[in-house]
Amino acid sequence: MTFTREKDFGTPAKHGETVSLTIDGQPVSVPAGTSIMRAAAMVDTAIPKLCATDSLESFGSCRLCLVEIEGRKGYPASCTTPVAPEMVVRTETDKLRKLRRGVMELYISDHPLDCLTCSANGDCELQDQAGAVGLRDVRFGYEGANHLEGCKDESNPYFTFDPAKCIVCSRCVRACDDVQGTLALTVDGRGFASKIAASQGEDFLSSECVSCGACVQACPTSALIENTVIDKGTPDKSVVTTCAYCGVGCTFRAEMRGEDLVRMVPWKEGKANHGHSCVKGRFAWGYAQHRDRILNPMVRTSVDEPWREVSWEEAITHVASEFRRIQSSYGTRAIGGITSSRCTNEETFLVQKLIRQGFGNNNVDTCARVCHSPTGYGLKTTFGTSAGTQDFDSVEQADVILVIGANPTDGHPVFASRMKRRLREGARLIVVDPRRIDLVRSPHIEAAYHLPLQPGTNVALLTAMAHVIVTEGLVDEAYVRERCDGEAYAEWAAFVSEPARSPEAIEELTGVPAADLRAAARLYATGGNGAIYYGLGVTEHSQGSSTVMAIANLAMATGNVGKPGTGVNPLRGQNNVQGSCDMGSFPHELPGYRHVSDNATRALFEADWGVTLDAQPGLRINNMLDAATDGTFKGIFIQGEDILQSDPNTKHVAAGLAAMECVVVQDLFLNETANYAHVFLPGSTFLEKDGTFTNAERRIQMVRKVMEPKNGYADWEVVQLVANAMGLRWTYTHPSQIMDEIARLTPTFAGVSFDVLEERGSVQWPMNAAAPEGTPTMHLDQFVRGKGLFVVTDYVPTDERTGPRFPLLLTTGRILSQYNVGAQTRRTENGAWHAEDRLEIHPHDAENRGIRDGDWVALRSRAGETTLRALITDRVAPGVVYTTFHHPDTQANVITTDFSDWATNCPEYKVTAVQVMPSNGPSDWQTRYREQSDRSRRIATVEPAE
Amino acid sequence: MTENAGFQTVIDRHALPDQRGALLPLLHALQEEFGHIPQPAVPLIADALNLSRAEVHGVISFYPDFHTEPPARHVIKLCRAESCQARGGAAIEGELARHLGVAMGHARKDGQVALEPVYCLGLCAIGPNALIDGRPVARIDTAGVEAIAREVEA
Amino acid sequence: MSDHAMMSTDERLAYMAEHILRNFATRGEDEAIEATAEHIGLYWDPSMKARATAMADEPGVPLSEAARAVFRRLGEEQPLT
Amino acid sequence: MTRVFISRDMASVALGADTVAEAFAKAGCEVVRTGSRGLFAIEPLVEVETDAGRIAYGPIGPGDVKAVLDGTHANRIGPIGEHPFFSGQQRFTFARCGVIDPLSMRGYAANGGWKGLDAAHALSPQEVVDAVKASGLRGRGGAGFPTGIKWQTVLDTPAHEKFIVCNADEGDSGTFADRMLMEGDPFHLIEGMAIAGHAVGARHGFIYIRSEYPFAVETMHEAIARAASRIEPFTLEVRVGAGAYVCGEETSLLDSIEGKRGEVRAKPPLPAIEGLWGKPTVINNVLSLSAVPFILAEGPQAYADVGFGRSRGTMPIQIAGNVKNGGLYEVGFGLTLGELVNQIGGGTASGRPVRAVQVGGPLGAYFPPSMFHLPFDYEAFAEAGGLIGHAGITVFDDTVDMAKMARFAMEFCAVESCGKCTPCRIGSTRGTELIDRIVAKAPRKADTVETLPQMRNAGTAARTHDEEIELLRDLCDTMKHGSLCALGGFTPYPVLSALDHFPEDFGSAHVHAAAAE
Repeated sequence: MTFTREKDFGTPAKHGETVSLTIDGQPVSVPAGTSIMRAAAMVDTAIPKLCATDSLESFGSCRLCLVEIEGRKGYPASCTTPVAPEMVVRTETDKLRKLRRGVMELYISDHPLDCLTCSANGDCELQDQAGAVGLRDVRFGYEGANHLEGCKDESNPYFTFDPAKCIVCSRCVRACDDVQGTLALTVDGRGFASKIAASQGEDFLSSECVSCGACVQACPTSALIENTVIDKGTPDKSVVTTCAYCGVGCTFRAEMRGEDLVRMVPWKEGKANHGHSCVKGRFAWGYAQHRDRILNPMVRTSVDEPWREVSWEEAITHVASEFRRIQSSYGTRAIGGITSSRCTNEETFLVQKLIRQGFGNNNVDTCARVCHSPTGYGLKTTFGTSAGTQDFDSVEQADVILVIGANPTDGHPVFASRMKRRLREGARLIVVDPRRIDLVRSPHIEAAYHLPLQPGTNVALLTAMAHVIVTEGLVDEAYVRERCDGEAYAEWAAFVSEPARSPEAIEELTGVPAADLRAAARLYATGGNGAIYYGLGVTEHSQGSSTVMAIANLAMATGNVGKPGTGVNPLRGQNNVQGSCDMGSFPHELPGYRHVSDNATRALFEADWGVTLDAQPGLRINNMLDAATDGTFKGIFIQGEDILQSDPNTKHVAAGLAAMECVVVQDLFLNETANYAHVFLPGSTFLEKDGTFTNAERRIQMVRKVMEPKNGYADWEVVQLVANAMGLRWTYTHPSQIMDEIARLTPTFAGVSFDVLEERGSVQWPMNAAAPEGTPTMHLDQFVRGKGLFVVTDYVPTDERTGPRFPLLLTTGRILSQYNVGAQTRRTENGAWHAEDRLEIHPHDAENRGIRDGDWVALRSRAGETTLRALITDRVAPGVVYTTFHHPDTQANVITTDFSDWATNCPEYKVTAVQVMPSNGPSDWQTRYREQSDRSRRIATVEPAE
Repeated sequence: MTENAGFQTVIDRHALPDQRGALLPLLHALQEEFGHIPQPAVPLIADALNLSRAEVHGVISFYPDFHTEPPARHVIKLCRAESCQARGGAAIEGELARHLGVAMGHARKDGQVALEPVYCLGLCAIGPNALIDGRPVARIDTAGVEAIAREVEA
Repeated sequence: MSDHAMMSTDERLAYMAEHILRNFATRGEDEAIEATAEHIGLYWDPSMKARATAMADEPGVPLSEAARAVFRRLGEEQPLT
Repeated sequence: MTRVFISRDMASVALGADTVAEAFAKAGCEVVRTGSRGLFAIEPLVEVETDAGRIAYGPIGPGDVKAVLDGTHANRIGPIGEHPFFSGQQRFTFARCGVIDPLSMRGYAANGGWKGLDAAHALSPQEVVDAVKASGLRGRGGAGFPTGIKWQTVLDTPAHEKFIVCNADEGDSGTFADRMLMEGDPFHLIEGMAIAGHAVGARHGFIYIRSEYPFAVETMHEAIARAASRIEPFTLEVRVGAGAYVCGEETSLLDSIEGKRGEVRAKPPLPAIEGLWGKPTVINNVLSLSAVPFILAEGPQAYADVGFGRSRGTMPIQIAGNVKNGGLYEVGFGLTLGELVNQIGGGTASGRPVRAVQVGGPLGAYFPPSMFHLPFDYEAFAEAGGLIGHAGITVFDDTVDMAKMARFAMEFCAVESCGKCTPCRIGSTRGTELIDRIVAKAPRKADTVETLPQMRNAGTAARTHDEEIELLRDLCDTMKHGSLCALGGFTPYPVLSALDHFPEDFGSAHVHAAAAE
């Protein structure tokens, strides 16, 4: 579509009964509370404005938008004056024109005059309005006091702040305050001397700014502008697509100049992000054109040899023949594959189809194994379906927000901004986390209760909360009676009521004062709409599934499921981890969470695919690696995952991969797993293909091709090449056909198609005859399984115990600027914020080990050792240390063990017994690993055989 | 670190959890105690009141009473408003600036005295008026200027 | 469990079964055994189930009685594939 | 032991009242420190208690103790009520000021104190609001908005928390009534706010006092502590400003109490509906709130009977600047400007003829003697292109240069602008530069930018004096109609009134140009 700047109505939309008035003789009807400016814009009357924009509440400072209202003296500003019945408004009179020119004359008496070479030329509201009001002369002249001498702030790698171009409209300050909620900007000084400042008048990079880009987007001039626009010029067309980073699923306008991507601007119509963004989606997209991109297929017979570039034809036939060879010599189940939660639904569906139809087994798994597989198991068992119950908008009606095992401001920043806005409006917050995450206390936000529990004791704490709710009679009896399985409830209620489950009984174990726990439980049960948001801090434990079920129990017991403002909401990590689970990436179920042993379901697929399917569940990732070391699993196809860096117990993963005969990796860059690969098939980025992602609120959204794939093929095309090389005769020409197949075979997706998504922008599954509009909130009248099932969850301590050798507990997490294994974000400027993984350690623990802030320390567990630099902070409790796993050279996962969730084998990243000692440099393992990794990344420079 | 400890004691005394809009009273207390609010105090204030550093900086920079530089030993706040001008205030301002060797709105380089404007002290029938280190002085004439100069040079 | 980091497959299968049993313990032994067997039936791949069934009667393998019962129950329901 | 009464008002102290009090104490007298009676020409004033009532002497120095005590001092005035400055006044609000010890609860009660509050407590909230409406009381801060209607809106807006805010920012030059009342009769304001709290259902109140009034801040703190139990369940606290004149504007004041930059908020929402922390809030000036006890104690009719046209009740007028009898003159509306300046004020202190008078502080218009017929009334002054504001009158003799005063008006706006809205932020600076050019008779030549060939459309001819005057009028029009609040919006009053009534000071022919509409 040609480049039409999104229409700006000037003030946000309001809801309420209709009010009718006339503007310039034209009748208009709008909801009560709507500004005259917005009403006029709705009938295409563009009243001049500069400080108003519809993503922000009206401010009334520029005074350009004055109008005349019959029966009212003076010239009220149309942005701050709501409509009233029978109001008669005039937006164009001689007096108004004179006043607007007068205001503009003042603006231009203190503004640079280099429009023609300005980086916002053609995209500047001051320029537009100067034209609109017909300014012809600045009678004050240009030599009065002015702000032309301020120097530019180019500290932020992504945008430049030029104070000389600033008209002090405060749109940036308000965007930072209301939309993002960081409040990092202010006006400094007053009167004519007023100027925009970050924090205490510092440069943006050293200020409190988190670089979300909202201020740059809100700025009407070139005072705040993207560096890519300065370098490349203003864009001329745009495509709406969905971000490929976290599970919030923000939609963006990818703005182009020809084939060149200039900037990503959040899309106002986006139902998940409503026009907001974070540093990753907004700015960190440079990796797509990074020189590390592998563009040609490569093959080698052994991992010790350098890579050999080959044609697509040779690579694909090599893969097909190797897999067939392995199956003939080691059996059908000797090969398998891993789908990516960063590729599209269509691509994930094809990989599991390749494995089930082509390989003839169910050996398919996905990275959800290591993050939210317990959510799948836990919510399916209690509610009947494996997905979160609400949409993101639901948080706007929450009265009590319980965040457990999640760090939204780092992991899901755009949703965190909406949560913070609700908290600023007065909702109460409970945080359960060993670490004092930012949400516990940051400007204008303070948790009513922070329960800093010992890592690994979630189930004990949640069951104790249940104890309080049941024994103090806070259960929503009517709800439970009507909506839940009575027998299961009775058993559960009896179990949690036992004294051993009381807060007092588990106070010593969890380290959480009983009084705080009781108060938090009472608040959640009685504080109105209770909404629980949780993340990997719940799932990545040996009792991950039990914790999810304990959460579900609390929600059911207090009637907090099945209406807006409540629910059990998993904050899923990656952009399409929800989609990859929906598409049947788990070895035990077909798309739509239907078990492989379900004959009716299998028959449906067998009829469509013309093969008989294996009725037995396949191998999980860790089982594949075990089988590999046992010599019974020899070949694997890994699309868009780096299990060597992201999965636990790196040595175990390495051993498994090394034992295989054909490891095929499809990715953008050579990654750690590729060190053990025999075939490398170049992947494509989300900018280079069509398809859909499904975010954490089950919202399916379009991903649209913005540029041709640099590597020649979209990922689904590569999978089709492999499939057809194995004789499957697939004939897809466009991802929409794959979605039609998914809809055909999956009841919860029956109504989904690319046409429907084009028309509605996005839709939340289930979407079928029973739910023609999709399902924002699930379990409305009854649970998907009929009656909500209470499940008794008893605390079973993990086998990963601290002791004299390993006295501290390590937990892991993520930071705003880096993403997952950092493959994408490390190839952007985001290193400016987090260039290396750091070990957070409490002052006491550091002191008695002689460790100072910034020192190199050795981090050792039963599984392995690595070194990184210490960061001394009281964010973590004594006895607990914390780090991230974004940078391969720290290889944090060499430390994590194989312990995992009893039901799903989701690894226990969050609890590892470790010791920390001062160190003088990288561990031997790290140096050996570095050498091996460099050796295996060599690419022979010989020309590929034609 | 003692400097920050000094701020912290004043902050703890004023950042009462239930007092809403505590920032101005706290800034007044710091201004009173230290004669100014230095940059290192801002993060401590922001943390105590759970505000951003930007908010605190924005408020400090808005109000003329809050200074970020150490005060002169003596501060003369001379009224420049209309009623005092009607009673010869402008001439007195000139005499005082010349006599003390400091321009209106500035502190003398030696840090001995600062001459600051104030717009009305509410003594509008007995001007020209001033606050000399907080003490009200009225009907300032040439003799008055000399008396003030002697006092602040001591 | 000696060095957990590098368990053999047999050790891992035994550990996983014990782990599942412990989490169903509140149902009482018999129900826990039945629930664990059902769980393994749903999620373990055929080769893992086959090995488990074989381990049930091998004397040398360290297994709790309950785990041995689970693996035996597996043999009855699942025809060896 | 003779008892003498000496004022502790900031103005009296500035004139030496403390040294006089010490002298009388040393002479064995019982010295009672009071507020000021309000005529500064006779301060420091000493009133000696005798069988025939208090005999006033003023002005008195520390060396005059003996002459005062034996009644022979030349400045003997006799009973102060008979002094011409006081005999014509109707002191409803300032009756106790200068009479009682400001912090004596007993003295306050003995002189009619708390009568209004008790009367209010006997009435329902609606009845109290009706009384204020019936009195015809209008906002004394300057807007003149009917106080009763404002209270009705707050009463009618449901909320679990409401506030009473007293605007004691009195930053206008030539005004000091608020200061005098807070220093002289603090319980009176407290009583007024307690009545307001009862009337609209607010449990807590704030008094926002400017930091330039240290005496008033201290006295109010002490008075609130002493009166706390008497006004239960209503509670009060003082908040001190920080040198920003714009915080006299009600929404800027609310932002300041909330701990923010004092930037003006757009309306709606009205503070009466969504004010402090979004709660319904009564914001009234010290004098408006202090008029309420009289209305409840004596009944609204007694208050309404006094006044002129729609301006009912009394107004404590403050006569200041170059005037012989500067001070506080509380009287019903309707006296003419001339009576106030010449008869009551006694003309200039310098003895030179009065050339101009500014009414309503730095944002008020300048009036030449030819307009001294104007009755002191909101509507009359509005029609004459001026305003009453906080009822401060600043007198200038014929040495005044009105172009300099117009320049000062723009400069004052530039200094005190909150910086939010464009007409005021940029306009005030451009206005100051423009008037400098006009006064220096140096209209702007084309500047370097305009003469560049690339600036094809820019005018290159030098501007004329009249063009600069016309630009000043245009700027004033933009500021008057464009500004977000009265600071930028009213600055044109002093500028244009000076330009219109005293064109000669601007180097223009004496033509009476029509005031900008």
